[in-house]
Amino acid sequence: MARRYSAWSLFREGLRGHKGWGPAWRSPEPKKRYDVIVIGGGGHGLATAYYLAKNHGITNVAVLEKGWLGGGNTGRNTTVIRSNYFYPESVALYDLSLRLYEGLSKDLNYNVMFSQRGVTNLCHSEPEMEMAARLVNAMRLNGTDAELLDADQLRKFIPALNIRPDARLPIHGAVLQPRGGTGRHDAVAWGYARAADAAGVDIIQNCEVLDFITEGGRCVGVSTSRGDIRADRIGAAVAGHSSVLAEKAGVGLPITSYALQAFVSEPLKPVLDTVLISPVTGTYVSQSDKGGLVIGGGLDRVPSYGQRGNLPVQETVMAGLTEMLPILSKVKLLRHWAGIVDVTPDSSPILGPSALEGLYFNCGWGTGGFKAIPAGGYLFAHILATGAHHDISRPFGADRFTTGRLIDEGAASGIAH
Amino acid sequence: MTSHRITQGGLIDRSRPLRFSFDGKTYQGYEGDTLVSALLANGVRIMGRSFKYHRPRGPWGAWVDDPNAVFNVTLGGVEFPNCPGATTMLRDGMVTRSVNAFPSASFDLKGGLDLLHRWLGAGFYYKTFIWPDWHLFEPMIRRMAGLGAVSAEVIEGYASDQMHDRCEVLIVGGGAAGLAAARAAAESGRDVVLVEDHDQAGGRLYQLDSVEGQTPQDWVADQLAAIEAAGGRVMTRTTAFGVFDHRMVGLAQQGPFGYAPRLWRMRADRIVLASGAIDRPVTFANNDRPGVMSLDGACEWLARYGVLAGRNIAVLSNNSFAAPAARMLAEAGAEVTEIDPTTGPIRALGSKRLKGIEVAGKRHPADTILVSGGMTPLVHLWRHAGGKLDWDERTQAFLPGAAPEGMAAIGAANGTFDLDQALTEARAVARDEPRPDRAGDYRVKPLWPEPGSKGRQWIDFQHDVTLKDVELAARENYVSVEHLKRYTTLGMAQDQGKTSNMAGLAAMAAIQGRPIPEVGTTTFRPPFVPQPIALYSGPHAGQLYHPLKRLALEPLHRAADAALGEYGGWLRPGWYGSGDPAGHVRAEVIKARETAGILDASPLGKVEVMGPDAESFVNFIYYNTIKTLKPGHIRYGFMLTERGNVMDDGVIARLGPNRFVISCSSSHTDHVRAHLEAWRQDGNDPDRIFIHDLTQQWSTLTVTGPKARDIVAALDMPLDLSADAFPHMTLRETTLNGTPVRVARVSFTGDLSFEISIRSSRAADLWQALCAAGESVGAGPIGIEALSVLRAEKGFIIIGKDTEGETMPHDLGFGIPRQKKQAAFVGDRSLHMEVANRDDRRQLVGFRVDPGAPPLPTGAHLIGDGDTPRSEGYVTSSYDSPTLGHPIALGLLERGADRIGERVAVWHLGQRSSATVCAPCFFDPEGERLNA
Amino acid sequence: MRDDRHRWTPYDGAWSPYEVGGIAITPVTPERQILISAPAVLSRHPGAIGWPDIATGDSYAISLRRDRVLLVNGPDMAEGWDDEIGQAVSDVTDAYSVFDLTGPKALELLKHGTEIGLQQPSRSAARMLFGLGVFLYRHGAEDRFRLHVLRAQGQTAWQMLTGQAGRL
Amino acid sequence: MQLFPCPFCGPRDEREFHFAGEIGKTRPDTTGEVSAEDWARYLNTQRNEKGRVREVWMHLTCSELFVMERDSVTMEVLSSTPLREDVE
Repeated sequence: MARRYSAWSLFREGLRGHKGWGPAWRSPEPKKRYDVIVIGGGGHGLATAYYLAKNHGITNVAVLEKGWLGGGNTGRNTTVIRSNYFYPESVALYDLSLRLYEGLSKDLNYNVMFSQRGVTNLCHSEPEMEMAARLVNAMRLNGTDAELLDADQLRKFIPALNIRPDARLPIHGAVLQPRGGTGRHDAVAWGYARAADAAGVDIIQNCEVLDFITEGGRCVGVSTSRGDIRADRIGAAVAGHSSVLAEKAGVGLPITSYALQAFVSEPLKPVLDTVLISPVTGTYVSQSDKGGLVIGGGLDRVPSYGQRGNLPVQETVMAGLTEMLPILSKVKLLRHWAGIVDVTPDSSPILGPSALEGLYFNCGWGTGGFKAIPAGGYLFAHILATGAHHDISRPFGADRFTTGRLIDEGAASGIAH
Repeated sequence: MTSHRITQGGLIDRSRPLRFSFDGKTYQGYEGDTLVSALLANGVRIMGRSFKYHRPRGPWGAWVDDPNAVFNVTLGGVEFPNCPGATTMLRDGMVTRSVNAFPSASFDLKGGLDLLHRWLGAGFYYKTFIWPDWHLFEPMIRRMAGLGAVSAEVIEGYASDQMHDRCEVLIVGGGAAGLAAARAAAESGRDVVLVEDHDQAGGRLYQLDSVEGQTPQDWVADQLAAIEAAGGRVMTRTTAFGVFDHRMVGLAQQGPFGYAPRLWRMRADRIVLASGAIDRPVTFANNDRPGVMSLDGACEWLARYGVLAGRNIAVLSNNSFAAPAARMLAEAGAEVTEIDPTTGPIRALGSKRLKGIEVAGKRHPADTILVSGGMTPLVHLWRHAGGKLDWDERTQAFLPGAAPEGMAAIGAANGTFDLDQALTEARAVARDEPRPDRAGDYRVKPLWPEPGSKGRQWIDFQHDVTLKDVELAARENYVSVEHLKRYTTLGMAQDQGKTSNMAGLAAMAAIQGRPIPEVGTTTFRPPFVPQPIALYSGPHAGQLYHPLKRLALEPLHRAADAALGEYGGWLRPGWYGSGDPAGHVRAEVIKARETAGILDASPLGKVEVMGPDAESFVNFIYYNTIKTLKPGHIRYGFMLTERGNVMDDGVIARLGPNRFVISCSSSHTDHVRAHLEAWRQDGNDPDRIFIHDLTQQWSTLTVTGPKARDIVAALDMPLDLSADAFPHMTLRETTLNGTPVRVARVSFTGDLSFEISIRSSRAADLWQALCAAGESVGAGPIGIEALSVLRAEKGFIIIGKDTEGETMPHDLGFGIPRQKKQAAFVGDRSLHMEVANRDDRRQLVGFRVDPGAPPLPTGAHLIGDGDTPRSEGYVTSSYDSPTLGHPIALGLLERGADRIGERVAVWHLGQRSSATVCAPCFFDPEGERLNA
Repeated sequence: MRDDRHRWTPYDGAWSPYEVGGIAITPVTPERQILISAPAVLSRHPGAIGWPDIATGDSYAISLRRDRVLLVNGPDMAEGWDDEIGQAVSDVTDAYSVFDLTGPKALELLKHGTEIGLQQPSRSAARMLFGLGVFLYRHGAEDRFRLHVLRAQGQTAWQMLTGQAGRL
Repeated sequence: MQLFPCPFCGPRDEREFHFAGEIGKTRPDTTGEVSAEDWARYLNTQRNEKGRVREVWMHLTCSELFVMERDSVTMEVLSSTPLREDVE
């Protein structure tokens, strides 16, 4: 059976009708007991399982997914990967992720199509340019790449930009992070799943966690739609549903869930070769390898768990898009949808132990969870393996809400998560 | 020519020929044709190429179910990408090109890719391009991918109008069921809207000889007339593209080609889905060949457009609709052979040109294969609204099950495929009567893809997903229907799976030996058919996109040669004069310091708080103690968030015992007002506090500079302007030529200033009087840019520029209320959290540079002197001060207040320089000029 | 520093009446607009106009909130907190620009700007129209609609209304 | 596009409303001692229920602060009452 992916194995399998490929992951029955249970088979959960095996040698691990792998926000986002953050804590976190993404296809032996075509944040005024300079300097001092583009450089970089004299939002320049880009979201989930499975992790789909099993004030397992499963440590990485899970464990989380919409257009020949973000309009867009424009915007106005789109937000997002790139107004949208994102008071994630011993959370990524998958998994694996924080994850513990040491990027730099 | 126009019949207007071109060749069609029907009428079969293998593609369906015939269409010099040929109406002069094909659809240089198909199966790209690096391969793959190119022109006026409306009953679909339901509902007194996406209502009725004893045309016309007579509305060329919360249905109403559709947000008490059904493809070897088409599509081409799909037709169908369809085609002149597809393996013969069909080893010559694998109801909107689907064995289809509130499905959309029954059902539903059960004459034999069978069998025509790809996905355990879709891209083409999803999930079911309903469907997502981005973006572009607030005095500023710009949501004078902005700003700063500047400060918030509890309320809202403020006096203060961070700064004046005026930042007024209202109603007695935002009632002009008093004196108001009678931080109410004015002695420049507020309709008089008085002493108007410099010289901050989201008042040198204020105030407890007590907080400081050095760049960081530079803060405001003759800067710096006099390293885009930390005030630190 | 004076259509606040098939848009200048806020203020102005009430005559009260009305062309009143009656009074004559929309297509025009209909009454005349906060009610006739919009948004409202009227 | 019922104005387009927070947060009396934990709880705790929720909303056009009960999954609005108790 062909396990390793390569041009050669593809060629060979092509000649014999691709009969030799085995399953990308098994569909095992859950065991009664594991060293670690990871709840949530999205990117973060699967990456956590992978790094538990790879970095810590812990392979007696189950990933419990109530639906299908990558079916939550991992499979619903706009696939942007970047680390253009202001505070050192954030850059350390997201740049770890970016670096892991840079080697991920080889690491997982699965092409996640990380395309480093740059992430470009537009500036529409002089004050925004000043803030952009502050951000670029911060990024570079914190050890990641950033460039400040002026209007001329930007026009050459993105010919389709609206530079008409009557444009409502004039183009002054941009912050470019050249190493940023997009990845193939499903491939990230599948790649991690396949690699984790190969290392011995049990990935169990259609297995919903119904409750937590506690003994002596400690969480020792979960009861699921497929029976009780026990473990020494239990980590939850369930994004927009974190509050629901936390409630079952009797712990509170400072999270509000919102729908976040995304859109994809019909496939076009190449028209945009970067990820373009306008913090003012809140709209961002990139072009997928298939040619579709992948478009996103701000949160819905109304907290919700309804995975549905909403016309007013659609208007806001698309009006922002056509203001930036008016040639696209005649392009058609093929579909739009929404994910449920978990938003904390400072829009930064929560990583670490919960009030219930033995239960850990990886949540609060809000609108930016996809880009953080490798780091989220890497750090959460560290926490689950050692019971202690990694230096990079420590500032993101839930205790920051008591000390007040929030990491509020939006307030710092106007860069939305 | 295989497909051709017949001499009569159809809804087209043969008296109005239209000329158009396709891939460089000129053709003729008629008014009423679609692009596809016109090309078929000219014998053109190959209209495009598939996405991956560049296989030739002819049209499959005659309606929204066609994934193949996609064109870039140019009309009137404007090119529109990826127009669906089956639903785009032909216009005279259209220039159409196939997409993803070069030089033409019939001869495509990339057609050779098909030879590599065995290596380009599902997900091949996940398994390779890993070494040496994806970036090496990606550009080539990106160029290969994509359908049409989007042209660079911006189409003037291509914007969708928006309309909000509501109705009691919205009927989606103007076929037999929809028309009958609309008529019945309208005639029973309901407010009815019927939407139909074709030019002409009637659905498939034109395929019939008669309907309830009338010709289809007459019957349709009768229904439409009756609906309108009963007050109902009929909207043709209108597509219901999505159902949103609270029964809001998005409707896209097409205009002429080249115009953006109008968006209707239609709120319906009740939604009746009569969207019909489409024919399913049959999965067999080479079923993607041009000339293999939907049987129902062919009947539509004949009935609506007078186009006969072929001359020698094989009809391949598993259901009872085949016989009447075959009869209809035969009557139109075709030679028709009916073939049962359930008898054995099937294979299409021929390549670009179809030669025949082989079933169970038996060959039938044919130039056209018309296929019907059973009907699939169009239940998209049902699912948008959260309706359930049930698998129905009898019809071999997913049919509407448990209904979303306020929604019903009728006719073919509900699996009621027989006309008489559909009409009965439609009328019953419209009248709220019990509906008959679905049983009818429609018969269909199960016919699904057979795993393991030979040949390349297409599931998704446009995206080149074959049965083998589904088998591969299953082998690799991508068995969830969503994994199947994502791994193979099945269902992600222009038709969003309308033609492919059923076959795909049935194939997966067969491979796994599971029943179809257990595999389930993928999610149905809006829009029902692709819609232009303009439909969503709305009509308000340019000035009307995020419109700015406009000053009452804008005409006078323009007359004074003001350069206007956006400042905090207002269009305001940045400076006065044309050319050389920096020179003008510099001159204005010097003018303000030497004589006086006159500034339009009208956007400054003027929010009045009144009532018996006003005093305690503002004392609670402000960080500073306000209750000790005496009438006629003014205090500078901060509003905090409950997290203790500075939200806004400004002055508050007390006009009387129960009346305060809050002067908040121009751009924060709306936010501050909402903040006040929220606290007023939550935790206070709203009957004892009232908040009036009077910002726009008053215009405010500021005169600032050593000559300010002389200028204001020239207004001749009954007011003693002397410093003793009218000191700094006080306010007087007086009159100017009989009009009430408020004069406040507050300063944002550090110089003697008078802020004069007058009702906006009289502001022009005040402006002119001040300018006239100013002219005699060499004073004149100044803009915001000069003000920014003036206030920075004095060290006055701008919230959001010189502060960040974490800034607390004690970081800005205002620590006393934090220590001393006894009463509760917003944010109080947060000022004593651990974070607030940290000794490395960033604090407001000033910076000086060495003589002759340039100004520090705003946004530059201050770095420690360790080996790896670490940011300790940043420059927030920086100017070359015209007043002082050297650069000045403000910034936030860790432990800044303790570091006055220290040299710090400055870092900007890799360049280092240095500066000296100083107190954040460069001008008149003793305040003599302020208090003058 | 950008000089954007030419990017924005100049305006002078003196709009000429605009008329296009079935609809006329006319600026109106009430002599006085007074904002009154007080507990139970509506019971002291029982006829205060909501939606889709028709204000008649020159002088009338508009219901804005549970505790707030706008008096149009009412008597002159002292501003500030009236301790005796217990109400807050502010002159807002110059704070709002006022337009009349008249004609058989006037309601249709409004429906482009928000979800509104004569069958959907409201106790308040305050609402959002084309994204702008307005007070909207009928005045003097079934098909005459009057709207008050903040002065600084008068030009925007005018451009939106006339632009939309032109597209009807 | 949802329709929210303002207790005073009646049903209006969701764009006229602003989500103010979950119901039931009482501001600690800050003139006395408030522990860091209690203050953090007041600032941060969210129930964020899936299903029936009770929230405070502001109707921006009339500034009414009111309590809306709705379903955070189906978006059905169940009730709407003024925040102040003395009025209907």
